[in-house]
Amino acid sequence: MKYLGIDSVRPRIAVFELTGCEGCELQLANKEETLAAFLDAVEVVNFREISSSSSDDYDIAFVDGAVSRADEVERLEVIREHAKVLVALGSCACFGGVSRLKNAFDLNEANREVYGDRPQETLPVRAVSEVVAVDLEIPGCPVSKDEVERIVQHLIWDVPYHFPAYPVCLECKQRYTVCTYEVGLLCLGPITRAGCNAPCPAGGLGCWGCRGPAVEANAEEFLTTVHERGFTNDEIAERMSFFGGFEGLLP
Amino acid sequence: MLFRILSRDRFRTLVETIMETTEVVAPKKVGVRSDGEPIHQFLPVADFDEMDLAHETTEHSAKTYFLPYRENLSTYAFSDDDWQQEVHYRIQPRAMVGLHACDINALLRLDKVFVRDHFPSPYYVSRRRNTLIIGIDHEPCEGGFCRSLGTDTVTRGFDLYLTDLGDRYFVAVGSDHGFDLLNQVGVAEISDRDTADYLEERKRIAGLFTTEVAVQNLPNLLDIEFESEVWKTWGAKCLGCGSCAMVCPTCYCYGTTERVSMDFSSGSKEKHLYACTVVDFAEVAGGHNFRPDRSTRLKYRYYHQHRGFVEAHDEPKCVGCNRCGRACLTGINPLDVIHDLQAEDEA
Amino acid sequence: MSTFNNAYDVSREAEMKEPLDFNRRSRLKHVDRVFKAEILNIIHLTEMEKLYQIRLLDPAERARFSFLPGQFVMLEVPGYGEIPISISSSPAKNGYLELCIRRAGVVTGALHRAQRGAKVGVRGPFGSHFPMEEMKNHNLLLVAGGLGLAPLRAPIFEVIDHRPDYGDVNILYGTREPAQLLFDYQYEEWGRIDDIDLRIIVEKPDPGWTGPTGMITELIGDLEIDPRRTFAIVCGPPVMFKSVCRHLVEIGVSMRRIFVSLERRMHCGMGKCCRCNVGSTFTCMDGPVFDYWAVMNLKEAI
Amino acid sequence: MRVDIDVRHLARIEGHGNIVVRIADGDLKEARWDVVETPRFFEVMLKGKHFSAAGILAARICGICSISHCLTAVRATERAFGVTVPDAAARLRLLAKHGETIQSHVLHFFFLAAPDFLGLSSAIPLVEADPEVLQRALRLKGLANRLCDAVAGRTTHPVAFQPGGVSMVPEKRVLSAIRNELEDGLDDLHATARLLATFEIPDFERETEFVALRGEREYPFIGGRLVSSDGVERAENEYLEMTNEAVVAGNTSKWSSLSRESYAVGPLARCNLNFELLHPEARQIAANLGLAPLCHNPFMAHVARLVECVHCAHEAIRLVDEIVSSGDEPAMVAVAPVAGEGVGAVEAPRGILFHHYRYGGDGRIESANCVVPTAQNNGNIHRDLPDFVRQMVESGVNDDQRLELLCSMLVRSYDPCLSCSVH
Ligand SMILES: Cc1cc2nc3c(=O)[nH]c(=O)nc-3n(C[C@H](O)[C@H](O)[C@H](O)COP(=O)(O)OP(=O)(O)OC[C@H]3O[C@@H](n4cnc5c(N)ncnc54)[C@H](O)[C@@H]3O)c2cc1C
Ligand code: SF4
Ligand code: SF4
Ligand code: SF4
Repeated sequence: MKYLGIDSVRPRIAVFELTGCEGCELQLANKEETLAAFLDAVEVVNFREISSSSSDDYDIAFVDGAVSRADEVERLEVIREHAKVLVALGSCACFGGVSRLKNAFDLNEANREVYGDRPQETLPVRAVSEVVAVDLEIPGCPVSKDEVERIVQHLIWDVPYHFPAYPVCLECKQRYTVCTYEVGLLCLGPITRAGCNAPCPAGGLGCWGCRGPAVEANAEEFLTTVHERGFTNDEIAERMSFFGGFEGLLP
Repeated sequence: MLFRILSRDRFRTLVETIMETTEVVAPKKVGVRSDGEPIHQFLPVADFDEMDLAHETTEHSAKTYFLPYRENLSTYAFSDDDWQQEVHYRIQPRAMVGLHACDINALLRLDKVFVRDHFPSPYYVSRRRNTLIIGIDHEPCEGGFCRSLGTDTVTRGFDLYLTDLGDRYFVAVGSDHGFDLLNQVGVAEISDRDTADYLEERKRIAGLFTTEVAVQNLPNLLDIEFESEVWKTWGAKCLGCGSCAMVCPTCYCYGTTERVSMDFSSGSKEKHLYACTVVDFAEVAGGHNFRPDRSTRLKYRYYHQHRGFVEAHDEPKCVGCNRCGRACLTGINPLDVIHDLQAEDEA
Repeated sequence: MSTFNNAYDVSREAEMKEPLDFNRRSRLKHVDRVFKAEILNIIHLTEMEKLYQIRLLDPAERARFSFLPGQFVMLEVPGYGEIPISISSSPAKNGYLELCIRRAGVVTGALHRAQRGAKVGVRGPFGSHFPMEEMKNHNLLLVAGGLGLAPLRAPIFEVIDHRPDYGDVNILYGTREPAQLLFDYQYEEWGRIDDIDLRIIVEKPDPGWTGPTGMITELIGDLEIDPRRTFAIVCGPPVMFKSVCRHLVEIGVSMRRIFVSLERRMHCGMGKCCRCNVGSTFTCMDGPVFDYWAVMNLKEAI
Repeated sequence: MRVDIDVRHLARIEGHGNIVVRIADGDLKEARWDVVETPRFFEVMLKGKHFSAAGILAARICGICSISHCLTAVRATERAFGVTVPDAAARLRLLAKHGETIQSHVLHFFFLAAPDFLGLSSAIPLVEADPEVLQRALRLKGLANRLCDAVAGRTTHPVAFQPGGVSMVPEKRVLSAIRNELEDGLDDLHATARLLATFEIPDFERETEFVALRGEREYPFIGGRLVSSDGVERAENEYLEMTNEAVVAGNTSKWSSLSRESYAVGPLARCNLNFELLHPEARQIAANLGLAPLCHNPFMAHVARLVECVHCAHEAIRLVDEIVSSGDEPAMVAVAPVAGEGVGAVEAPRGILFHHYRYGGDGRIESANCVVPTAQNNGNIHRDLPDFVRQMVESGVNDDQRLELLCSMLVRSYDPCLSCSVH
């Protein structure tokens, strides 16, 4: 394709998974209407989950999942060496995700509970950026394919993409969802970064903060207002810790 | 203005006839608050009984049917290192039933910006002209201060406007289109008794509007209290979530973004409504932000409502529906903010 | 029975069928339709700035297109975005525009990669302009800092095209470093024109620099300005134009005769998106050119 | 003859597992299937969680069958509290379940399994080689995803299912639109059956015990009795007596066993144990493709998946019709936590899935256990391998590459989901 007098290149992309549920990788195969075009715009050279051929020569590496074992640290370092652009895909890769909940427990005891006297190797969960340098982070549990597409487009053609700076509420309101606070339920929407189109408030769950904090989230006032509504610090902290994105902002 | 009497049955016939060919949007009950109060929204209805015209207010205004939250402004087809632009306007007719006076007054204010001001917007004009509006008289909503803004009554901007007289509606006819529709279902001329009942009902309703806030001095006051602590106090509470602007019937500011298709064969320029309280509203390339703190951003929301708009269009942009006040989780609402400013001024 | 006998099609309105013209602010028109234009030449000015010479493709549109110095256009790079850019060329050249663009982000980045021949879109012209008529028979003081020289070129060309109508012209231009000086190939010409005096200053000289060094205010001090006979235009970053304007007011130039060009975020150019709104003022409609008195009243302006 | 197969991180399956096969001097020395996926300790993370979080957290065990995990967690919770969900909710849950089953099976068939039969390394070359097949895959997957989106709130990690029922009821007109798509989807499924008929399914049988839910009147998906093809029958609560999990060396996944060393769950097990409950059209397809109970060829799971897709599409149509013609009944009941235990059993796409929670009176989980389909299958895959290698070698396969491919295909026929199995 040629535009503005410039020929565009087809970047070689690779996808790797660490500790996670692979839901984010599944999203890469979603949005069926544009999947063929997506696969045409990039050259997938390494994506074990869907392809048995592989190569170490790639431009963009997507890494999903958190880091929770020594071999993952090694793999990640190799990936970092090969990749021109390393993208952390999903809340696990960006913040540690739900796996981070494990860090609250004694790992030896956890091991004993699950594996009895045959413990498995495991480390406290870390985000990808806590191990190697990351160029771009796409949060979400799971990520939205639309956002992935836009970021890939951004990487190929330099077309604009900005993560929304505003909180989930704005998108939630645009969906006409009845605010969960009206029915007395907790929601992290006011402090969470939008971009997901607010499915969880619409589903009656309220937002659980999977995308991490919005730009300059007003956590202080948020806490005041949810306290006034009868929610306790424990409840709020529990919710804010769920996906690992709010470290440092917890009550 | 012409007035007619429409029986309840005929009104049902009227709406049902419209529904046969045209999308009808009306207040619909969508949930129940923890305190047991129903929640209403303007939504498409497929059936007369899905409408709830006894609604106190709707959580969102009817704005999105005229200024959609997201709207495609133009599309581009790319090929051979070149592009062609295409622009389309919505021409799908729609009827909106159950708008209150404030909602219609809000449209009249938007008309000033998008129809009568410089650079009228064909997108807005086509939606407005393709929308039939049937309004209805009502009792005041909680916290609404429309009376102070003169928006508790309305005399234009609709096709039909109903006042419920129990067994029948007293109808103000605002357009030839409305007149034609009435004649198709059959209406009666008004009798003296109808007029008397109507005036009585109007008097009763008018007496119910008691929430007051003085707005006449605001343009000046906002300048005088520009550096006021009031802004810091209220600004600290702002979550920057944009909920106020999303539900407001007259907030219209927006941003544009462009998208391309995954094969770069087409692109579009999309408009999306924005909010002046959002952190990057006034940020420019290089990262400079003209309004870096919450209090300035909040202040400018009021500044636009009650000063800027007044200078440009001789009346405040706000219609006093208090939807923003109800939507704000931290309790920022125009009544209290304005009272505080005025108190500051007197102190 | 049909509720709507005819759906209303706004594009059938007579006004909408007239040739597109943004100079008539109060007519219904295809406000989002762009004039298609071609990049004729790209002139490298500095590492960050390039000058784009563009031409509207349609001859009729080209003939109709006119603007006044100080106005800007919304420049569209389809797929990338639309940005406000001051017109930096002579108003005498219908439909040929020069735009001086600094690489600052996505759209400007795309433009910097674009090749000669690429097609872009133009809407406009928009905004207020410098009062060239009023300025006639007066001395002009044109002060530019950095990229501020771009919007100043239109009035400079206007003066050159109508040289006898104006009095003495002083152009003061300052940048941080010599490498950032824009349009150096034109200084020679401007400086040689009768009664146009061009002075340039940089903050941080490099070894080859022979001119004066320091802030632009230092150049003003050396000038003889007759406050009653002078109009001033000051373009540049806020810190710079504030101090220059203050100085001019001190020496007695009327605030209504000092003009600045403001920048704000803009998404429409037509007073709709509110991104450039400052209280009651739309930078895109009431500005970008303001006199200093108006700026003082904007409160937030600077 | 000497064969050394060492597949590290087998491709086109979910998660990380290794195949090792060694034949020296014509003797099979070793044939192993090892799961090396990183453990996440979900059972530990679930501890202390409020019942409202159970389904949300459990969904994250698996991105592909998150709806099943969520529904199982919610069911276990409801059974602990003695809550019965309204019919309206049960219908919607089942509808979402069908969406997930179709989505997962279609994904597996076209993207993970078919490339082996078409001689490709992945489905990507289909973009050019056979766009019609790819488009069909995308239509079917898209349709299933839209169904999940509408009913579960999104395709992955549902938002609509909470203890007590369903918190978001889809609009009827959205469901009606999807119903039309489902009708068209059936045509695509028939075309897929014709494609599958051209695939060369390896001829391999090993006598296996199959475990699944047993439906009474309907093909089972959510809850019911647990049965095995060796005649064991248990109640949902007695799942531990069916699964008998054990930790094995070199594996982060546990293995299960019942009457024999290992057993199998999944579409083939379900079909084998509930064949007569399938929709007639699904049974017809099974017959056309040579699937009849009891089938002991693990590769026939490909057929079973397609058969289930046809069944689910028909069932989804029937459910949509029921929902559209029903009134606006409540889809949620209030839930009051009580101290107690509950087990939920659900047929996830890859087989029977159990969650078991013990709750304290405060509505927080005291202990949790999850037994996941692939964990039950892993032992069986491992035991299939040596027999399979032997049979293949006997039938004349003698080069490493071919044998490696066949072994990989054997593992893939189970559609293992390893991150799920390790959780
Ligand atoms: C009246 C006016 C005249 C201007 N004239 C010139 C000129 O002659 N030469 C020049 O180089 N620059 C000029 N600018 C600044 C120029 O518009 C910005 O540098 C440009 O918008 C940056 O766009 P971007 O996409 O590259 O940057 P990004 O940071 O990627 O911007 C993204 C979007 O933000 C908005 N935006 C960001 N910065 C600005 C800004 N400063 N002003 C308005 N909108 C912004 C735009 O909508 C843009 O599309 C002018 C600005 C204004 C208001
Ligand atoms: S439900 Fe949550 S995201 Fe939506 S408006 Fe309310 S607080 Fe914001
Ligand atoms: S609403 Fe909240 S929890 Fe749900 S997807 Fe968005 S950010 Fe994540
Ligand atoms: S500012 Fe608030 S009260 Fe005024 S019109 Fe908007 S939503 Fe209503």
